Parts: sequence; structure tokens; C-alpha cells
Amino acid sequence: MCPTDVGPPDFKTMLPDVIKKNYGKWKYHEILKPGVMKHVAESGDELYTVRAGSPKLVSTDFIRDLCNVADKYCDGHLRFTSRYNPEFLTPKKENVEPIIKELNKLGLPVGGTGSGPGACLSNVIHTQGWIHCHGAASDASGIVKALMDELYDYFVGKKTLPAKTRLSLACCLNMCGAIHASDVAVVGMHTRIPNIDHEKMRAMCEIPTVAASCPTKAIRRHPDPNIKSVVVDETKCMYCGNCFTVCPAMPLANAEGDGVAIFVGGKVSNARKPPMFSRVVVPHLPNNPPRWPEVVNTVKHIFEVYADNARMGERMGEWIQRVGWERFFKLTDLPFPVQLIDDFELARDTFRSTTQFKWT
Amino acid sequence: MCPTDVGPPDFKTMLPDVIKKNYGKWKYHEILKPGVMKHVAESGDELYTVRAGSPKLVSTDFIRDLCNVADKYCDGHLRFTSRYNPEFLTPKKENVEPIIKELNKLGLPVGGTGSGPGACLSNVIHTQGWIHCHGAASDASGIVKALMDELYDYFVGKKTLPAKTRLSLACCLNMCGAIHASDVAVVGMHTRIPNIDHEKMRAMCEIPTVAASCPTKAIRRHPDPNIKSVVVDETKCMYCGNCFTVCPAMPLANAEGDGVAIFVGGKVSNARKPPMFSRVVVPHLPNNPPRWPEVVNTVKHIFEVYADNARMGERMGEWIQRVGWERFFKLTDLPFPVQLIDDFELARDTFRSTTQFKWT
Amino acid sequence: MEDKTPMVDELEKGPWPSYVKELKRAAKKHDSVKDLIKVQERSFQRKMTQWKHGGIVGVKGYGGGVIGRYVQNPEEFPNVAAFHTMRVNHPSGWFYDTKALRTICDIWDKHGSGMTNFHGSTGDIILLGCTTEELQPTFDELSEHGFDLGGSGSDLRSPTACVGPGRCEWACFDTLGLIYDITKTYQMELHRPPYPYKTKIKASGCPNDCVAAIARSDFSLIGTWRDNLRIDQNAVKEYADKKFDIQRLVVAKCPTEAIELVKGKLELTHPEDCVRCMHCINLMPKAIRPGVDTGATILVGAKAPIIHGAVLSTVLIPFIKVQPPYTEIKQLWEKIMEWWDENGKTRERLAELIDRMGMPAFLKAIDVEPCPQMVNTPRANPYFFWG
Amino acid sequence: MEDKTPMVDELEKGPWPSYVKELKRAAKKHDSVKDLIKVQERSFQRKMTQWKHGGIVGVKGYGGGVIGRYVQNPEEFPNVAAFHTMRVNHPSGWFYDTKALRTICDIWDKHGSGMTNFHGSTGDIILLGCTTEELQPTFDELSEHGFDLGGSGSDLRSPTACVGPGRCEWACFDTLGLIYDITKTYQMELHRPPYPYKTKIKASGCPNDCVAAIARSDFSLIGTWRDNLRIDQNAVKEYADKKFDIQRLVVAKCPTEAIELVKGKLELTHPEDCVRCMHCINLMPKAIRPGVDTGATILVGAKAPIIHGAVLSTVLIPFIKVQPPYTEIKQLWEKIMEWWDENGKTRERLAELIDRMGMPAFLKAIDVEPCPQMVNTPRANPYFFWG
Amino acid sequence: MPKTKLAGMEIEIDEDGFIQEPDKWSKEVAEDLAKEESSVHPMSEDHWRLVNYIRDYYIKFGVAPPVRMLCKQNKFELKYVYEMFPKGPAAGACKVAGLPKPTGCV
Amino acid sequence: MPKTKLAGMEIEIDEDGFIQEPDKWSKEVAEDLAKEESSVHPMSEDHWRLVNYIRDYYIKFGVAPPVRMLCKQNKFELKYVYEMFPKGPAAGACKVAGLPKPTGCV
Ligand code: SRM
Ligand code: SRM
Ligand code: SRM
Ligand code: SRM
Ligand code: SF4
Ligand code: SF4
Ligand code: SF4
Ligand code: SF4
Ligand code: SF4
Ligand code: SF4
Ligand code: SF4
Ligand code: SF4
Repeated sequence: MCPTDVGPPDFKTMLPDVIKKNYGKWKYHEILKPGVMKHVAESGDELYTVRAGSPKLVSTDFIRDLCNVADKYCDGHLRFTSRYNPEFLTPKKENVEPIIKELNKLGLPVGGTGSGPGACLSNVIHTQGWIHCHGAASDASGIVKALMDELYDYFVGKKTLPAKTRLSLACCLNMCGAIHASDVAVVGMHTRIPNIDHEKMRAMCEIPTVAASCPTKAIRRHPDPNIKSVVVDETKCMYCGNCFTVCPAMPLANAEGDGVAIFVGGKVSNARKPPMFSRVVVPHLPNNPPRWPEVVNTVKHIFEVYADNARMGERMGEWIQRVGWERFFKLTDLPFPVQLIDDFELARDTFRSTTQFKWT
Repeated sequence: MCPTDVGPPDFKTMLPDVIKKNYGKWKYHEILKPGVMKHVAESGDELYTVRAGSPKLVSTDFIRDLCNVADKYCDGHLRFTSRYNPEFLTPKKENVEPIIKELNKLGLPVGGTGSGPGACLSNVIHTQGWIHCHGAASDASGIVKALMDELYDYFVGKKTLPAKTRLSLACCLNMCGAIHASDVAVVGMHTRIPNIDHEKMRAMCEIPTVAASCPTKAIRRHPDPNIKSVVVDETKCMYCGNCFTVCPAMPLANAEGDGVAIFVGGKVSNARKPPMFSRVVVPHLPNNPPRWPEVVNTVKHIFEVYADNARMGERMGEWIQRVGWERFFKLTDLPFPVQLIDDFELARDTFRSTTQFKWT
Repeated sequence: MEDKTPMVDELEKGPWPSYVKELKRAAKKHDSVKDLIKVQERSFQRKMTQWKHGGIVGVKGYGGGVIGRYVQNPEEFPNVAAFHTMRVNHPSGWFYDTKALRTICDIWDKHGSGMTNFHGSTGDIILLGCTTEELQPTFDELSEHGFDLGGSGSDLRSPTACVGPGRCEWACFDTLGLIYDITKTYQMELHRPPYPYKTKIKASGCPNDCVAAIARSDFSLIGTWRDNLRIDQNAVKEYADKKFDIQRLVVAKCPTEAIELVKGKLELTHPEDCVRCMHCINLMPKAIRPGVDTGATILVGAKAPIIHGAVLSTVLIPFIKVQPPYTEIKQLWEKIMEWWDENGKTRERLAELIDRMGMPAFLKAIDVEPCPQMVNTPRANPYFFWG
Repeated sequence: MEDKTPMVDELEKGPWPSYVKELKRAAKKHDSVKDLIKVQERSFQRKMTQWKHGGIVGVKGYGGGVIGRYVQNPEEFPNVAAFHTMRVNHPSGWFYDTKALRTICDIWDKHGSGMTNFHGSTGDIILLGCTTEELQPTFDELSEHGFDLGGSGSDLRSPTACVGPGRCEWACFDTLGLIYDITKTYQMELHRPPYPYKTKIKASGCPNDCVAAIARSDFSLIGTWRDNLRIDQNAVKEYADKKFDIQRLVVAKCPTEAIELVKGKLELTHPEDCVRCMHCINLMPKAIRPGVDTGATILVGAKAPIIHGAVLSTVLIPFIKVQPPYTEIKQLWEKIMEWWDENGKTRERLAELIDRMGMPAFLKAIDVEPCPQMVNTPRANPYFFWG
Repeated sequence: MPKTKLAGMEIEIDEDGFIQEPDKWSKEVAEDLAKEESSVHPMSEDHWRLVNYIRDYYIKFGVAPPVRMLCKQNKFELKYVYEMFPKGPAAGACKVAGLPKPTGCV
Repeated sequence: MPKTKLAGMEIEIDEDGFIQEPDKWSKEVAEDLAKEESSVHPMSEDHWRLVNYIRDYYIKFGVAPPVRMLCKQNKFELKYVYEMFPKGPAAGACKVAGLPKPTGCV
């Protein structure tokens, strides 16, 4: 039998020499242009990074393409960022432009760096969608592609943003990727209650687990004790899909009802303001493959309103916090449906307990 | 039979002439000195107000004393403020000093006005305590007297405060007076679980009401179905006394355990910052009548630290919000016991989800 | 029990006016207050209340207005064996003429203990200490002289208003007029508890909220305005001349950067950003005033901590004109009461019901359109309903 | 089913690199991906996933690392009848040499679909699409070449770190070293799910939090420092000379007014007020640096929305030194796991358990002293326990 | 606690006249309790309807009925209830019905 | 769903080999299911102890036992459980015990 528990490779073996030498001894960095950074070590050594976009869902040949570039210009080293972007690392300044050229030849954009005034949009954190997941209320790769085609200029820096802007997508409320603290998040959502298959339930599901799974206690045992199953109170179910996660007999996918919601204003970093949650601003847009025009247009519109109105260095959520949500809805001209008003467990804390607000 | 539903007297019949004339047409005001205000109407008419302190719990003779002053200087008119202070209203500037003199003769301090830099402390909103209420975990009038004797200089303006400061007291968690949004609040609290009298319970209490009264679901029916009563889970009871409110058979007063907690940082007005809740900073101080030295000293100390450290115009809660609670505890040298960390329903929102904090 | 009351006596000392002095004044005329002082001393000794739980007494035809109270040891303190309080409703704004006050004092010295609260925390005149027998005669005499009881029990409590137009230049509506009208209109609901629990209405003329409506009324009306605040530049200059630091104390503290000093002039440079917090007005009353298109914001749900923690009122109607006969406001309030009365559990306040059923459900039931002013932020969780 | 996939093909167009192009490249070698493209087209047509629920498959001796997946219509799409993903753990910081990458590619082309995620959202290399039979051989070959599976199921998920000391001047501790050590130490917990539910560890070298630890790890380590940040005035001058607006962009945005321009110099005038938010450092990396007494803040409890709404991690240990062998950190983590494992219900994450049992109870159980840094504010409600 | 004679029995009552021995309640006890309430005696049909309704509700649910329900179900105006029982549903009708003294909400 | 022959009966199973007709489970079915799991066959005393524990727990509570409890109560190290059932408690032992496929937590 093969060895188990070997663990991942030791990262130290993977580091380029300039990093090994200057490990933990970096002094400062500069962003030379979109996608290109220079890090300078205490020793004076320089490290150039070229960052490219990637669709995350890639073939082995894609990886080999990257390897070719790295072999040619980076002594066979590269890394990926926490947002899927491959980064090419080299101590040689003169390699930067050739790397960019090679990447562009491969169809890969260079960009995605920066923060504060003039920031680029980076890659979209996203999930599996219809490519692989059973729970997806929307696709992931398809809609991300549609979005990024439209937002491409923000990635490569032809258009810039007032500050770092993180766009993310999850195909169901499990929110793989933990996109709940993104400047803009697109989330796949069902809008119909689960369709229970009582037959399957018996063989496939643990009833107590199913009952416990429901955030709003919409699920109770079937009133007929002979039927080893459950029923759903449709006035309490808000289609989260957690029952389906634990029980295949409760699918809730529905071509008509499924779609996405849009959340905005979250952030993760502790810079200036503490991390914030993203907030629902559009409760439902339909799934319209392959290009999801409603979603793409809405997101793009939000980007534009943000770019036009926020102050330099102000993240989406910081801007909204300053001007107020009423102003956000005014500026974006988005409607304010009742779904946006919280009625879950911590709802009380979202209500406005002051006469301070704007007429917009 | 006598008439019912006559309603309160029409306030219009109670207004002094200068107010009747200028009703709703005031232009501006000035605070001439602690306790003395001048209001000027659009018409140019002037109205002088002298505000006095009062213990709230007063005899008919006290009221008659006030009437005498009002008859002499205010054409027989006076009013009370929303914080119990009698106010003497006169269009005649020359009456101001005589009114003050008369009031002082009656032993009544003049003061309690102002906001922003140089504000006075006003009267203490408070409740019944051991003078009249069945639920009081501490006294009201006694402890307020002890406090105000010590804080007297803040009322009359010999000592001033960075901004309006509202001190309030309630003798149990019912918080009559709604003191939960005060700069400093003193709250009577039990620390022992109720002592159930199963005999009384039968005749005096509605079991379902008792069970429903408990915020932490600590109460359930007595396990012995023959006993028409309830039991309390002592790991869940936090001594709120709500069961006692609905059921006399569950007293929880306890000479050793009863005392007060101190809350700070609340406010009501919408000026600058929205209204805020007061927060627990001292979970327990003993009842030590007649002068409650521990309570008086702690409150006085908090006043002093606030006066020394806040910026001009900054309310207690605004100051703490700016410097952070960790700094508040450092400056006041108050301990930070685990009771201050929330574990009730909205607790999650009080936790610090950021690396932003001070080393103090 | 010993007649000495050393602990209570201690509180006669000190600069702040003493309630003990007041007790002793009343005790001269009323044996009940003699006992009351002893009861207070006993509480100090035992560090516990000496009063029994509850008591249900009242006057004929009313369900509220009296708080029953019995002492724990009537043998020892026979004169306070029954020692109820009566809540007498106040004239809006707590304005009095001395005739009215003297009348109350006389009635109370005749029938009761001569001790009072001026006022109770809700705003009533509290006549503190009455035997069961004297309740009806006291009420009858008060009623004859044009006074009526306030609320208690599961009713509409005595509504209150800040002094407002009576003396304040910032009143954005007639707080006193509205509250008097409401009180008169809803006598039935005030005197005969019809609801699942108590409910409170308070009105403040501007966002300073001098009756703390936002903290303690289920239905809170707070004055505001829709146009721009008004600035008198001459008066600004006067402040500046007096070395008042406008930049630091006023401009820097505006929560929205709406107001700025522009070449010595104080200008509302971003009127659309002003959230009418009152701060600049408060600090420069001679120079700045609210606008003229005034009205009120209606907020709902404030209450004390029990059972789910204290609640502040939250915005329901961003702006409403407040003018007699106040029809729209009353209709709204009645709709809210109807929903609460129909759905509320016993002892469930409005805020708790809203939390249990959800704000969206509440809005739907009372037919109010959602708007962003109602919330600080939209929801963060993805748990919402359709249809 | 039709072989035409017009909707999918549409997504080959456009400037952003296309996953469809990638699918088509893999499809040249792998029939499974040919079917996968058709499955995707079907999803687009039907606006629904075409995959069955769940699947439980794995490799010998492990309980996690593989996500089982079956297509809904195996008759139509036989080559993806079983189409599992393998999660391969990554080298800390996602650093690779091309040899390692090529090895993985070759193994995967041999046994699987040739499609991957570089990387999954947790941080694993996702090998996307494998038959049940090929799982063990793939694993065996990976293992031989020094690769191992990542987490799945109720285990410790593959821990991740920001690039930290590998390339970042702000790393306050060795994120990569710590995470590698932790990963190696807790192989058992990673490969054989022992817990009530999944648990995650992530480490960011400074408060910028480039792995979003605070948003998505039950145990989040975020670098910080205890002394003062360091300012190089010469470099400040350079920024100023380049017309960089220090006052507006940096000073005015410091959340605590800790840093100020004093006569052209940028000074940390109130060092005790600095909350180490990184903002000034971020904007002026050449001039400002973190202090030298560095370490980490430990925060706990982040998770995705289900079941009680999303949670951000909250401060547990304001400061801890982070040095090999990381004993204190590991002991703390083990204590937390022990409490969670003992008390957590099935599918209850750490934050949810803390909320259910109460933060005070949690602190007591793991023997951590309370401090004000743990909270934004003390409680507003008066509902606390004694003894 | 004081005792009083109701329907020929010694029954414990509290200061407000609420009986403390619920098992001893009977129609006769009710009539006697009603005597204390001016204008309630003799009990009319409507008096009985209300008292029975309250008592039945209490036996079924363990609590006094909400005022709204009490009026609705019996088709009584609240004003009329106060005419029948001048002290109101709580201090008047509930007392006659032998319920525990309504608490708390004052 | 595919069917397979277990203990002489045609029983429906899912793709992962979990039986879909819980009522048909028997000791013999378990032995046959165990055959699929390499190194599980023949079932030792400890195999049976674990399978019985899981099954009893499931019948009592309607859910599979938590891993911690399973180890604690049977005094098995988790490592040993994986030695007995290489696919682990969920994919291995629960399957043999005839439980529904553990879901969700992957
Ligand atoms: C490479 C990467 C770390 C890694 O281990 O992979 C990284 C690297 C750097 N980050 Fe980051 N961050 C990376 C993900 C993040 C994330 C996580 C995420 O996006 O999921 C965050 C939190 C985002 C958020 O707040 O929502 C993050 C928040 C920051 C910030 C704070 C920005 C702010 O003002 O809020 C900075 C500071 C700055 O850029 O001014 C920063 C700064 C930096 C610096 C400048 C640090 C340095 O000195 O090297 C690096 C280059 C930044 C750039 O892109 O301009 N990094 N950075 C990640 C690149 C992701 C990508 O491909 O775009
Ligand atoms: C592959 C991946 C998405 C991706 O495209 O990158 C993924 C895919 C799945 N996740 Fe996830 N999660 C992935 C990262 C995450 C993250 C992000 C993270 O780890 O930083 C989260 C949010 C953080 C968190 O843990 O809270 C996440 C939160 C969930 C949840 C909700 C957990 C919760 O406590 O709320 C579930 C539901 C569950 O556990 O049953 C879930 C469940 C799932 C399942 C197994 C579906 C299910 O219901 O059983 C998905 C399998 C998809 C498939 O068919 O391939 N996934 N999942 C990510 C793992 C790749 C990797 O190992 O690198
Ligand atoms: C008389 C009274 C109204 C009444 O109907 O009785 C009143 C009267 C005035 N208030 Fe008030 N307020 C009165 C209770 C309140 C309350 C309620 C309370 O304390 O329970 C508040 C909310 C307190 C809070 O926020 O916690 C209140 C918050 C204000 C504010 C806002 C202060 C702030 O910066 O937060 C102002 C503005 C100011 O003073 O600058 C204000 C301003 C005023 C002005 C200046 C209004 C005016 O132009 O006439 C009046 C004189 C104030 C003074 O005392 O200096 N009034 N004021 C109340 C006097 C109570 C007392 O005896 O002290
Ligand atoms: C007299 C007064 C205190 C005072 O000294 O001023 C008072 C006294 C009592 N209140 Fe109160 N409340 C008084 C104003 C308040 C206020 C303030 C207000 O109305 O602005 C509040 C907070 C606001 C609110 O309603 O939320 C208040 C919240 C409570 C509560 C908790 C209500 C809640 O929903 O949480 C109770 C408990 C109850 O209703 O059973 C309560 C109950 C009581 C009882 C009846 C005791 C009881 O448990 O039955 C007290 C009778 C004391 C006695 O023996 O005389 N009292 N009570 C106030 C009424 C005087 C007046 O009419 O003017
Ligand atoms: S977000 Fe939901 S649908 Fe998408 S991969 Fe994760 S679990 Fe699957
Ligand atoms: S979808 Fe969510 S809310 Fe609806 S029944 Fe299932 S678990 Fe409950
Ligand atoms: S606060 Fe409590 S004890 Fe004090 S008067 Fe109100 S109900 Fe009575
Ligand atoms: S005192 Fe409060 S917490 Fe304790 S049992 Fe009574 S109602 Fe519950
Ligand atoms: S609330 Fe406003 S209007 Fe009313 S008294 Fe206070 S400051 Fe004046
Ligand atoms: S009222 Fe408040 S928000 Fe408006 S300008 Fe003045 S200070 Fe600013
Ligand atoms: S978290 Fe901090 S240390 Fe780590 S990469 Fe980001 S900026 Fe650098
Ligand atoms: S790190 Fe943040 S808090 Fe500290 S001085 Fe810089 S900007 Fe201010």
C-alpha cells in the first residue's frame, strides 16, 4: 500500500532563490503598472511579480502553458494568489515585459493589482456551479465569464476604481468561498420550497438531521406517523437549501424560480474600517444563460455608480456607510423591495433607531 | 356617580400669557447661567426660565412652596420638566434673581441646564424603590439622594461636564424610566434565583404565563404533575425577576445578593451620533444603605474620568466610541469581568470582528 | 418596631433636596407617612423591599390608573397596610397654574398620604399612598375638579410631549396640541385596558427628543423638516466674534460634513447630506434654525429590557405632516394597534411582536411601503421570502 | 442529445480567459470532458444542475479529500456517470516549481479528466472529474510523488496562509511556516474526520488579511504588532514631493487620528491610539512599516451563512508571539477543538456553538481571561449570570 | 391571609378579595363574590355568560382570556363589560370567576 | 437505481453501494456488504461491535452516531476504526450497518 499522511510538499522547496534568500526580509514594494509589482528586500534584492488572470477552471494544458512561461523567465517558479491568479516571480526586471507578452499571447490578461485610488479589479472568487455541484441555484464559471468579459477593462487597468473592489460569486447559500464580505457578491438563490420525495426520504435521509437543518424551523415530521418523512411549512421556508444539503430527497432546484441575488458593501481587510458584511441590494435576478444580461448589467451599473461617486480610496462599503444606504439606492436607481429588510435572527440590529437619514 | 373620562386639563388653560401669545413662535434662546434661560420670541417678547432641582418624591407642602414662588413672581404659572425639575417662567428679567433666592431659601438648587461644553448635570430619572415597589432590588430615592449629594456641584454648575450627561436609576430590570439610554445608569439587580412557593403558586399564578415570562426559558412545569407549579433551571436563570412580576410565588429578593449594576454610554438625542444603549461596566455593587458608598464613589469616579478625558462637546458614549472600550476600562481602572461579555440574543453583534483595538 | 430611623435620618443631610425631609413634612399630617418612614428604615436594615406583590384595586368604570400596594407586615405598619398609588394624568407639557396644583394638594391631603411624585417617569402625577376605601372618593373629587386618571395595566399609557411650541424655538410641530388631542381621543383605551400589554405614545418636537420618545414609546413622533435649515450669517459672525470655535465645535462634529465654513460664512454646502441631527443648531441657536417645511418622523417599538432586551424605536414613516385633526396619524396608530392586538401574545410589546413576525410582515399588514430610511443597512443574510 | 453546444460556445468569446476554451482543450484528450461540455449545455438549457446529490467515495485509510459526484442521466452522459473531485493539498502560499506542477498534470491526465481548479476556494488543488475506480490509483501516484489529499467532510480543512514572508514586507509572522507545521501536525484530523463538522484554519501575516481568514476560518491568525509603527521621514518627503496628498489620503483616513502631519513630518502623534489598521502603511509602503515586536491576534468562528447567518471571526487572543514550535497556539487550538467536539451538535460550527453556549462559557471552558479587546462594546442587556 | 365566608364556607381570600383556594369555587361562591362588586348582584345572564367563559377558558388554557378575545367571542362591547363589572374584566369578572389575581400588567 | 444480490436477495443500492431498502437489512446482508469493503471480510468481533453499535444508535435516535461518541463508547481509536473499515466510519461502517448514506458534510 502506498504511504498515507505524507502531507503537502514543503513550501520551502518550492520557493525561488531570491525568496529563499530574502524570506521574511522584504522592505517595501511598488506597483509599477497594473499587474506588475516590484518588491525590494532589506538586502536590496528586487523581486518582480507579474500577475495574470485565470478562469480557475482550467485544463492541465493551461497549467503547462504557465509552466512554460515560468521555465523560460522565472527559473521554473510561480505561484497562485488567494484569488486564483497565477503570479510570475523573477528578480530580473528585464523579464517583465517578455512575460507579459507571453501571457497576452496565451490570451491571459495582466492586471488585478492595486488598492486605493486607481485600483484594478481582481479575479472573481467563485465556486462550482452547474459544472460540478448538486446544489447550484445558478452557474458559476459561466456567469463569471460573462461578468468578467464586461468588466475586463477594470482588471487590466484601462478603467480604474476608487479603491480595492472584490467581486465574488457563489452558486448557493452555502457560499463556498465565503463571499459574504465582498464589495460585490453574486449569490445563487432558490425561490421555491423543496419538493419532497417521501419514498426516497425513508432510505436516504436521517429525519432528525433534516429537521435540525432548517434555519427557520419550517420542517417537521410528517403528520402521518406511518410515513417516515417530513413536511415543510411553506410560510416559513425561505428556500435556503440546507435541508437538501443533508437530504437528497428534498430538491428545490426550479428553472423558473432559481436565479441570483446581489449583495454589496462587504470587506475583509481591517484597513480604515473593520471588516463588514455584504448586504442584499437586489433580491432576485433570473438565470439567463449563457450571458446573464440582467446580472451583468446590474453589476456593471453598480461598479459605474461607485466609480463615479465614491471618494478616492473609499471602498464600496465605506462609501455607502458615509453617504447612507438611502443615497445608494437613489444613485443606483435600484428599487427597495421589502425583501431587503431583515427578518432573521439579528434583524433588530439593522433597523434604523434614529431620525438621522437623508431625504436622498 | 361622578363623571369619568374627563381627561387631563387642557394645557392651554395652564399656559402663562407670554406663552399663549408666542406659542410656536419662539426664535432662539440663551442660557444665562446654570439653571437660567432666556427664550426670545419672533415678536421680541422674552421669557425667562429658572430651573430648580427636586427630589421627585415630595409632599404636598413642597408643591405649595413652589406655588408660592410662582404666585409671587410668575403670575401663578410654573411647569415641570421631563426630568422632574420645576421651572419658573416669567417675562420679567428682574424676577430671575428673586426667584433664585426664594428657591435657595427653600433648599432647592438652581441649575441642571446646558449641553455641550460646560453642561450641568440634570436631575436623576428614577423610580420607586423600597418606598413603594414590590420588585425593587435596590432603593431609588435613597441612593439618588446619596448620589446627588455627592454630584451636587455638577448640578449647580460649580463643576461642569464636557457635554450633556444624563444620570438615571431604576430599581429593577423593568427599568421604569427607560434608563437604558442614559450616559450613566444605575440598575437594581438580583443575583439569586427565585425562591418558589409551590403552595402559593397554585392559587396565585397562571402557570403558562409564568413559563412564558422567562427570557432564557429557565422555567418549566414541575416534573411532578400533581404539583401545579414550576421549577427553575438554575444554570439558565439570570435573576431578571420577570417571573416574579407575573407571579407573587417567585420572590427573588435577597439581602446578600441584591445590589446594583452600572451602565454607561447611552444617549437619546439624535445630535451628532444616533441614540445609543448604555452598556454594563460594573456588574455588581452591594446595597449599602443609607449612602451606598461603593455606588456613589464608582459613579463619581466615572464622572471625573469622563470630565478629564473627553473632548469638549463629546457625550460619554461618543467619547467611549472614539477612544474604544478598552481605553475606557484602562482610564477608569475598572476590572473587566466576564459578565460584561454578552451572551443574550443579539450577543454576536457585540463581539469584535476586527483586529482593530488598542493595547490601551 | 423602634421608632428611631437613623439610616433614613442620615438622608436628611447633604446639599441635594431631601425626600426624607418631604416625608417628615407629610408625616406631620399623615400617620401613614409616619409608618412609611419606618418601612423605609426597615428596608435599609434588611436591604429588601417591605411591600407585598401586586394588588388589584381601582375606581369604578376604569381598569387602570391605580397601582395596588400592601405592606408585608400590616401588624407592624398598620397605617400603610394598604398604600396604593393613583396616577393622575398631567396637562401636556406639565404646565400648571397654581390653582390647579393647590387643588390637587388639598384633595390629596384630605384623602391620601400627602406624598406625591411630581412626576412619575411616564409623566403622571403620582399620588403616593392611599387606602382602598379612599380611592373612589379621591377620584370623584379629582374628576369633579377636572382631573382624570392616567394609564396603568394593559392600556394606552398617559401620552407625553416635550415642552415644544410652549417654549422651544425648535418645535417642528405642536407636540402639546397633538398629545392633548390623542389623549382625549383615546380615553377609552387609556382607562379600560383592551390590549395584550401596555403601549406608550410620546412626542418630541425635534430630534433632540426631550421626552426620550425614541427610548420609551411604542409609537414615537419626533419633529423634523424636509427643506434646508436656515442660517443667519450676521448671527454667525457674532458667534465668531465672541471667539466661539465654529470649526472645531460645530463643523467638525457634523455627522455628514454637510455644513462648512466658507470664507467666514457658515454654509450648508451639502444640504442633501444633512440628516437634521440638530447639532449645529443646538450649538448656535441664534444663528441656525430648522427649516420651515416641518413635520415629524414616526418611529415605533421602544421599550424597556424585559423580555428580549431594551429596544429603541425604529423609523416607520420618515416624514408626515402633523396638523389637526391628525387623522392620518391616528389612522396609522389604530392600524398598528389593530395588528398588535390581533397578533400579540399576552405581555408582548409591539417591538417584540414585530421581531417575532418580522418587519416585512408588519409593514404589509399596516400597508406601509418599505423604504431605505427604515434601516441602517439592508439584510446581510440571504434568508428572505417570496410571495 | 445533440452534440451542438451553442450556449456554451458563446462563452468562448470575449476578452476574459475562457473556461470553455479550457474544457475544449481537455475534451481533446478526455471523453469525460466531452460529456461535461454537453452537461453544461444541458444546464444552460434547463437552467438547472444536472448532477445528483452527494456521493461518498474515497481512498483507503482516509475519510476525506474526495467529493463524490454522479450525473443525473448516466445513459446520456456515460463518461461522467461518476465524476468525482479530488482535493489535493497545496504547498503553503501556493508556491510551486514547474516540475511539481507538471507531475500533477501528468498524473491527472493519466487517471482523470485533465480538468482542474487552480485552486479551489479553500485553497486545494481541485482535480475535477474522476471515476470511482481511478480514485485510489490517482491517490497512490500523487502520494508517491509527495502530494497528499486536502480536507473534506467533518475534518480540519486544508489550512491556508497568505504569501507572507515569501514576498510581503508586512508579514508579522511566518504564515507559511506556521501553516505548514500545523498541516503536518494535524494530518490525522485532516484526513480522518473526527469532528461534529468541518473546521478551518487560516493565517494572514497582517491586518490586510489577504487570505480572508477573518471571513472564513474557525481559527484565524492575523499578524499584528505591539510597539509603534516605523516611519522613515525621508521617504515621507519623497511622497510629498511627488504631490501625493498625504493629508487627504492618509492622515484624514486614519480611523483613530493617531497619525498627523506635523510641519511636513508624518508623525505617529498618538501611538497608543493606533489600532494597526494598516491604512497608512498600505498607502505609503516606502515610508511606513509595522513595528518590530510582531506576532498575531487570534480570532475565532468565521463561517458561511448557513445556519444562523454568516459570521466573522472575533477576537480571542489580542496578541500572541508566533514562533516554532508554536506550542502555545497548538495547545489553544486543541483546547478549542476539544470543547467543540465535546459539546457541538452534528453540523454545528464553532461560532454557532459559542453563540448557543455563550461566549463567557466558552472562555471559561478554554481558560482564557476576558478582556475588552474581545468586544466592540460590553453588553447592553442586564442578563448575566453569577457563579 | 384573611378568611371570609362565601357560600357558607370559610374561604381564604387575599387583600383584593381574590379567593386563595381555587378548589372551593362554585356557582354559589361566585354569587357571593359578586355581592362585593356593586352593580353585579344579582348576576344576570350576561354576567354568567362572561364568568363561565372566563372560567372555561382558564380551565382549558391555564390563563385568563385576553380582553380582545373575551369581547369578541361573547360579542360584548368593552364598555358593556365595565357596566356589568365596574372594576373591569380583571379586578371584577376574573375575581368572581375564581381565577388567580391577574398580575404584572399594571 | 441499480440492484445487487445481497444475502440471496435482490436489493436496491445506490452508486456508492448503500442499500436503498433499509427493511431488508440483516446480519447476512451486512456480511455481504462487508465483502465489498476490502479488509473488512470476514467481519471480526470488533467489526460487529462497531456495526451493531452504529445500527442500534441509528434505530434509537434516527441518526448515525457522532464519530467522537462512536470511538469513546467502543473504546476504539479512530485510527483503528480506519484499519477495520478503510473507507472510514461513514463510507465503510455505516454502509455495512445499512444506514442511509451520510450526507452533507463533505
Ligand atoms: C497575492 C495576495 C496574497 C496571496 O497570498 O495570494 C495579496 C497580495 C498583496 N496584498 Fe492583499 N493580496 C491578496 C489578497 C487579498 C485579500 C483577499 C481576497 O481578496 O480574497 C484581501 C482582503 C480583501 C478585502 O478587504 O475584501 C487583501 C487586502 C489587501 C489590502 C487592503 C485593501 C484595503 O484597503 O481594504 C492591501 C493594502 C493595499 O493594497 O493597499 C493589500 C496589499 C497587498 C500587497 C500590496 C502586499 C505586499 O506588500 O505585497 C500585495 C499586492 C497587492 C495587490 O494586488 O496590489 N491586500 N488582499 C492576494 C492576491 C489576490 C489577487 O489575486 O487579487
Ligand atoms: C470546491 C469548493 C468550491 C470551489 O469551487 O472552490 C466547495 C465545494 C463544495 N462545498 Fe464548500 N467548497 C469550497 C470551499 C468552501 C468555503 C471557502 C473556504 O473554505 O474558504 C466555504 C465557506 C467557509 C466556511 O467553511 O464557512 C464553504 C462552505 C460550504 C458549506 C457551508 C458550511 C457552513 O458551515 O455554513 C457547505 C455545506 C456543507 O458543509 O454541507 C459546503 C459544501 C460544499 C459541497 C461539498 C456541496 C455539498 O453540499 O455537499 C461542494 C462540492 C462541490 C462539488 O461538487 O465539487 N461548502 N465551502 C471549495 C473547496 C475547494 C478546496 O478545497 O479548495
Ligand atoms: C425642559 C426640557 C423639555 C421638557 O419638555 O421638559 C428640555 C428643554 C430643552 N432642551 Fe432638552 N429638555 C429636556 C429633556 C431632554 C432630554 C430627555 C431626558 O434627559 O430624559 C434629552 C435627551 C437626553 C439624551 O440625549 O440622553 C434632551 C436633549 C437635548 C439636547 C441634545 C443634547 C445632545 O447634545 O445630545 C439639546 C440640545 C442642547 O442642549 O444643545 C436639548 C436642548 C434643549 C433646550 C435648549 C431647547 C430649547 O431651545 O428650549 C431646552 C433647554 C435645555 C437645557 O436644559 O439646557 N435637549 N433634553 C427637558 C429638561 C429636562 C431636565 O430637567 O433636565
Ligand atoms: C411609577 C413608575 C416609576 C416611577 O417611580 O416613576 C413605575 C412603576 C412601576 N412600573 Fe413601570 N413605572 C413607571 C414608568 C415606566 C417606564 C417609563 C415610561 O413610561 O416612560 C417604563 C419603561 C418604558 C416601557 O414601557 O418600556 C416602565 C417599565 C415597566 C415595566 C417593563 C415593561 C416592559 O415592557 O418591559 C414593568 C413590568 C410590567 O409591565 O409588568 C413595569 C411595572 C411597574 C410596576 C407597576 C411594578 C410591577 O411589576 O407591577 C411599578 C409600580 C411601582 C409602585 O409600586 O408604585 N414598568 N415603567 C412609573 C410610572 C409613573 C407614571 O405613570 O408617570
Ligand atoms: S456554493 Fe453551493 S452550489 Fe456552489 S459549489 Fe458551494 S455548495 Fe455547491
Ligand atoms: S429550504 Fe431551508 S428554509 Fe426551506 S425547509 Fe429547507 S432548510 Fe428549511
Ligand atoms: S424599576 Fe422595578 S422595582 Fe423600580 S419601580 Fe419599576 S418595577 Fe418597581
Ligand atoms: S428570574 Fe428571570 S431568568 Fe430567572 S427564572 Fe425568573 S424569569 Fe427566568
Ligand atoms: S425636543 Fe426639540 S422641540 Fe422639544 S423641547 Fe427638546 S429641543 Fe425643543
Ligand atoms: S443638522 Fe446635523 S447633519 Fe445637518 S448640518 Fe447641522 S450638524 Fe450637520
Ligand atoms: S496579509 Fe499582510 S502580510 Fe499577508 S500578504 Fe497580505 S499584506 Fe502581506
Ligand atoms: S495603522 Fe491605521 S490606525 Fe495606525 S496610524 Fe496608520 S492609519 Fe492610523
